[in-house]
Amino acid sequence: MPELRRERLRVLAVEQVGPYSLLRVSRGMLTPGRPGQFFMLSPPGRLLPRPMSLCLAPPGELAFLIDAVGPGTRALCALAPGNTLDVLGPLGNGFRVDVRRPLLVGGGIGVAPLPYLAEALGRPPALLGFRSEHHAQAAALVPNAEVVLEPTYVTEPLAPVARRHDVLACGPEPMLAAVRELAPGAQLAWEAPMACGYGACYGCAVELDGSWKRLCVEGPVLVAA
Amino acid sequence: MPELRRERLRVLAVEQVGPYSLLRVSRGMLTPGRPGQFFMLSPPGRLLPRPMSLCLAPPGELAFLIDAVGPGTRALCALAPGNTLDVLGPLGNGFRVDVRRPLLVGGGIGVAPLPYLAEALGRPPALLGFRSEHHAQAAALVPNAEVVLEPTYVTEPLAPVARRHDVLACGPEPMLAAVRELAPGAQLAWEAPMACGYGACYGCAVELDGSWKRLCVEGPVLVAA
Amino acid sequence: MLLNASGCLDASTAPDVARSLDAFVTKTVTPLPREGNPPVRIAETEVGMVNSIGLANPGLEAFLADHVPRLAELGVPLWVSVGGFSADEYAASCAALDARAAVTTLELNLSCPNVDEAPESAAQIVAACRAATTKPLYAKLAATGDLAELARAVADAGADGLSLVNTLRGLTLDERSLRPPLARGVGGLSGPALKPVSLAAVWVCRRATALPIVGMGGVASGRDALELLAVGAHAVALGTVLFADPHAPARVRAELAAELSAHGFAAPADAVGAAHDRVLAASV
Amino acid sequence: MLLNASGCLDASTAPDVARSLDAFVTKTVTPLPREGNPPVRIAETEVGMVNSIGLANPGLEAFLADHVPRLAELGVPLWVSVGGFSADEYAASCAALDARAAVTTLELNLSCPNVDEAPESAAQIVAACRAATTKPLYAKLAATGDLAELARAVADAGADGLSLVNTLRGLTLDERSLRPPLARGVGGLSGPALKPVSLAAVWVCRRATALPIVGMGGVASGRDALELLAVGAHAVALGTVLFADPHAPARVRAELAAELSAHGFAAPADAVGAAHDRVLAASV
Ligand SMILES: Cc1cc2nc3c(=O)[nH]c(=O)nc-3n(C[C@H](O)[C@H](O)[C@H](O)COP(=O)(O)OP(=O)(O)OC[C@H]3O[C@@H](n4cnc5c(N)ncnc54)[C@H](O)[C@@H]3O)c2cc1C
Ligand SMILES: Cc1cc2nc3c(=O)[nH]c(=O)nc-3n(C[C@H](O)[C@H](O)[C@H](O)COP(=O)(O)OP(=O)(O)OC[C@H]3O[C@@H](n4cnc5c(N)ncnc54)[C@H](O)[C@@H]3O)c2cc1C
Ligand SMILES: Cc1cc2nc3c(=O)[nH]c(=O)nc-3n(C[C@H](O)[C@H](O)[C@H](O)COP(=O)(O)O)c2cc1C
Ligand SMILES: Cc1cc2nc3c(=O)[nH]c(=O)nc-3n(C[C@H](O)[C@H](O)[C@H](O)COP(=O)(O)O)c2cc1C
Ligand code: FES
Ligand code: FES
Repeated sequence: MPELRRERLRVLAVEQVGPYSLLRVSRGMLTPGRPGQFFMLSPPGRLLPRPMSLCLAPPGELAFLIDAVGPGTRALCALAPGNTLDVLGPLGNGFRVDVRRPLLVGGGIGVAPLPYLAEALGRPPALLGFRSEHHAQAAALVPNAEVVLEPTYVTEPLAPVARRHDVLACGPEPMLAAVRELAPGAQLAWEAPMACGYGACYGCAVELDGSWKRLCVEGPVLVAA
Repeated sequence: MPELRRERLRVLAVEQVGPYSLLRVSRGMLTPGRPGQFFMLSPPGRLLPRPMSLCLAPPGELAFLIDAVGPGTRALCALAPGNTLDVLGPLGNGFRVDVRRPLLVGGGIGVAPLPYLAEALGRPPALLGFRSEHHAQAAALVPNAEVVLEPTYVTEPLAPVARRHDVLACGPEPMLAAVRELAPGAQLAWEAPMACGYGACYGCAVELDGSWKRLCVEGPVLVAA
Repeated sequence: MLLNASGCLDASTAPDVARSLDAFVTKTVTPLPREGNPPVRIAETEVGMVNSIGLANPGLEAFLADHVPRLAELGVPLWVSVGGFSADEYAASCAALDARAAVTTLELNLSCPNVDEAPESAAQIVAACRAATTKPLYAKLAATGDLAELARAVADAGADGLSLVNTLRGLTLDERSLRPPLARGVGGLSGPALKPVSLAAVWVCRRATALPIVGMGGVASGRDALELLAVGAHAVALGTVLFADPHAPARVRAELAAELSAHGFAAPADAVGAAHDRVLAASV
Repeated sequence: MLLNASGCLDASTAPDVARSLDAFVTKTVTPLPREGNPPVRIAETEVGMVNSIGLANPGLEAFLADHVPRLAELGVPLWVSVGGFSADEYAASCAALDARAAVTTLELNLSCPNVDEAPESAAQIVAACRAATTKPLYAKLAATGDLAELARAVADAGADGLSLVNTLRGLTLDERSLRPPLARGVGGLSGPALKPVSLAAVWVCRRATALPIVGMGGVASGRDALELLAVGAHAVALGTVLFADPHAPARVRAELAAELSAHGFAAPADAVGAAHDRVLAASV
């Protein structure tokens, strides 16, 4: 088991990207890890930390793209430069990047891990689905991205090309389920509520091979069977 | 029963007076009430409000002299100009000021209600006891005050003159008990932990005429039997 | 419907506050007068407070003679909280109160953590009281043990409603001395720390019985009140929050109205049990 | 002495954290493997969290074969938390664990709020286990009912210590949907909301029995640990705080050392029960 590193990091900036916030913190002694790995961020005033995929890893920084959907993410997005933040990670299993014909697929805030992944893979093509133009501003973080907006789903442009690519996807559960049908063998980054992120709480149960497993230990990236 | 008035007031200043803090807030629609009455101040971040005697009532202001002895009083003393503070009052029964030969007696933070009381009584003589020179700086708030420092107790100068005066006193319990012996009929301002200050919780029990009574309703100023 | 929690408001020192409620609930009345426990009786904790008031009250006789007539003049429905140290005591008090038209409801305090309990079970006490009065009887329970079973038992014994929850046993220590500030050491824990516990208690009892429920425990905002309705309470009572803010009823009422409309409920009654409906819907 | 609370740390995913403790406590092991409850299993509340993990565990056989050997290599004393659905099940597990030298202590989980309980009383289960093992037996209780009586009963039945407290029943609602996030609705409440309750439980049991006590419930700082010692715990366990901070043991240890010296205690043992001593002294 790799050592668990947790550090109090300094907030450098919180930038608006459409409806999302890009939270940039100083890296401290933490390492960015592999694309698809995640960190546990402790929002001020909340008991439990929140899992966030690494979005970007500029020199000396870690950056997270955050959708403010509840109390924890709201508190993270309300941080200001100069504030500090406790961060644990990197955690979990990221994407394998030894793939030959990568195609990134993202839906909504599922775009979060793709910028860092795209860099690792040499800027492969990407298909991104969003709810609106406003949300689609996040596509600017991903090179070579084709954007589709609802009511069109990202699975529509994916269907004809899926089997010609090694698909790496992140997005809402229904999207991942659809991608799994179209692209067996795809690497999918799942979500589950997590209290700890390092295997301690058994909270993040997902069904895998017919039984409940801890997503933070076995995933969050899993290969579609 | 007088109407219960509670208002969010603006902090104007927090001034150091020896080890104590003089918290000055805008008065809003609250009235200062009678000397010896008290207000419930809600320290930010705490569940329960804290009882504080009115110390001074400059035009448009209410001022409280506070000894930071625990979490509630620390939070009050940490307020800064521009902050707001919920205040309920005035509450309880104050001093009767229809006395002929008033003598004020205070011990430690028990000096708090005396400045306002001194004004109402036309600046009568006062005897104040303190633990140290540092604490005794608060004596500057009381006109015509004679100060004694520990190990001398305020009861020492009081003893020879007590029966020639109408004594009005506030201070720690042992001091009040001693004053009661020296000056039957004295008006004594007592303390008890209070959750509500307006008769709702029955928390502020004190023994009175052989049974437990609510100090916030019957007092805090009681006449020594 | 908004009430005060028993023991958290005195209508004689705050009549306007009492009148701002849909019903006023008295502090628990016992057959004989009680001085209550010695001080210190209250202390703040990190997320709540502990009290060991010990049912200080004037006793039934003085209550009937002096208090009921004055409380009748308030002009809001009057709930009397009844306590005792045996089923007979409870029943005798209920019989005496039964004759008073001003009294609309009797709440049986079956769960005070600060005094010794009656030897009989809650259901036995309810049954004894049921035989003594035709007035609506609410059984006030604490969130300990198998609440579903207890709720069914008091329902079978004739309770007309449940009041949930009383305080839990709690303790706090003085910052410097490390002594419990309360003279009795342990007291009843109330306030925000209790909210998840009261939500669970109402949820469980709503599934176990059809009795109407007065929900309480840690309510400080309209959102808290909405949550209690959503898990199944028909009415909500304010306790500890009244100590910090006697005007909490008006504020909570206004906040609740805003929360109800934000969540698409036309009236409080529509929100009652909504959390259950949605779970059932989701599991189809 | 600092432990983890059962179910709040997995030594295989965080061995360094486990090694930073004075003893490692396993998640509760039941005779048969358990998948646990369906998700969602955890949710944050205002002052704590609720969980309905439901004792997910590999079952005794796999635990003995695969886990015990690996846990033995940690190099810290090993406490095994034992669960079951009857006294026989508990006793059989204790008998099987009795043979394992690596296991230093057995903690009987008599109080999981997320699964059905055994029909026997806690004392009966303890008695059955006592007959099955010579290893030290700790009875883990929740803070419900008459704890003093329960503590005396398990002491009489042969328990060597108490672990106090398990979670309380709690519920929280999702901000927008007003649904309980937990699939089972109700879960076990842990974290800061529990601290006054665990302090009271330890206080009461310290007065009722002479058994050593592992105190837990809402400990997040050295001050919290000191308070548990002061009310009578001999050791302190960290639960929920580990989720936010795997390095909490080192921090709490350092903070506790500072608190102890600030309060004039030369060693943790000197603080044990100090809150009682001072009350007794004050009441003389
Ligand atoms: C491995 C991993 C990586 C993640 N990376 C990112 C990221 O890079 N950026 C980002 O914005 N979010 C990410 N998330 C999701 C993020 O952690 C949650 O949105 C956050 O924890 C919600 O906390 P909250 O207090 O704001 O809202 P809550 O009140 O906890 O939840 C608000 C709403 O979102 C739902 N919800 C909460 N958590 C999840 C979840 N994990 N999956 C699905 N629904 C959920 C709730 O049911 C509720 O309806 C990730 C989650 C995981 C597991
Ligand atoms: C009517 C009234 C008027 C008051 N006026 C003033 C005032 O003008 N200025 C001022 O500084 N203080 C005043 N006090 C006292 C003040 O209310 C308390 O010091 C305060 O509530 C303590 O809160 P805390 O959270 O800071 O400390 P806590 O943690 O509550 O207490 C810290 C220490 O002080 C002790 N203590 C707490 N409250 C009391 C009390 N009421 N009496 C005796 N000991 C207590 C505790 O036992 C503990 O040892 C007054 C009290 C009353 C009842
Ligand atoms: C100071 C105090 C006194 C109380 N007295 C009584 C009482 O006499 N009878 C009773 O049934 N409950 C009593 N309670 C319990 C409350 O009615 C209520 O059940 C509990 O405080 C939970 O609500 P809260 O968190 O809103 O305070 C008392 C609570 C407090 C804090
Ligand atoms: C996610 C989770 C899982 C738990 N699992 C167990 C368990 O398997 N066995 C047990 O005895 N207690 C279990 N508990 C209870 C804890 O051991 C502890 O008693 C409780 O959480 C109070 O401590 P805390 O407030 O520090 O978390 C669990 C608690 C949590 C939060
Ligand atoms: S989040 Fe705790 S085990 Fe996965
Ligand atoms: S402080 Fe509440 S009754 Fe006096």
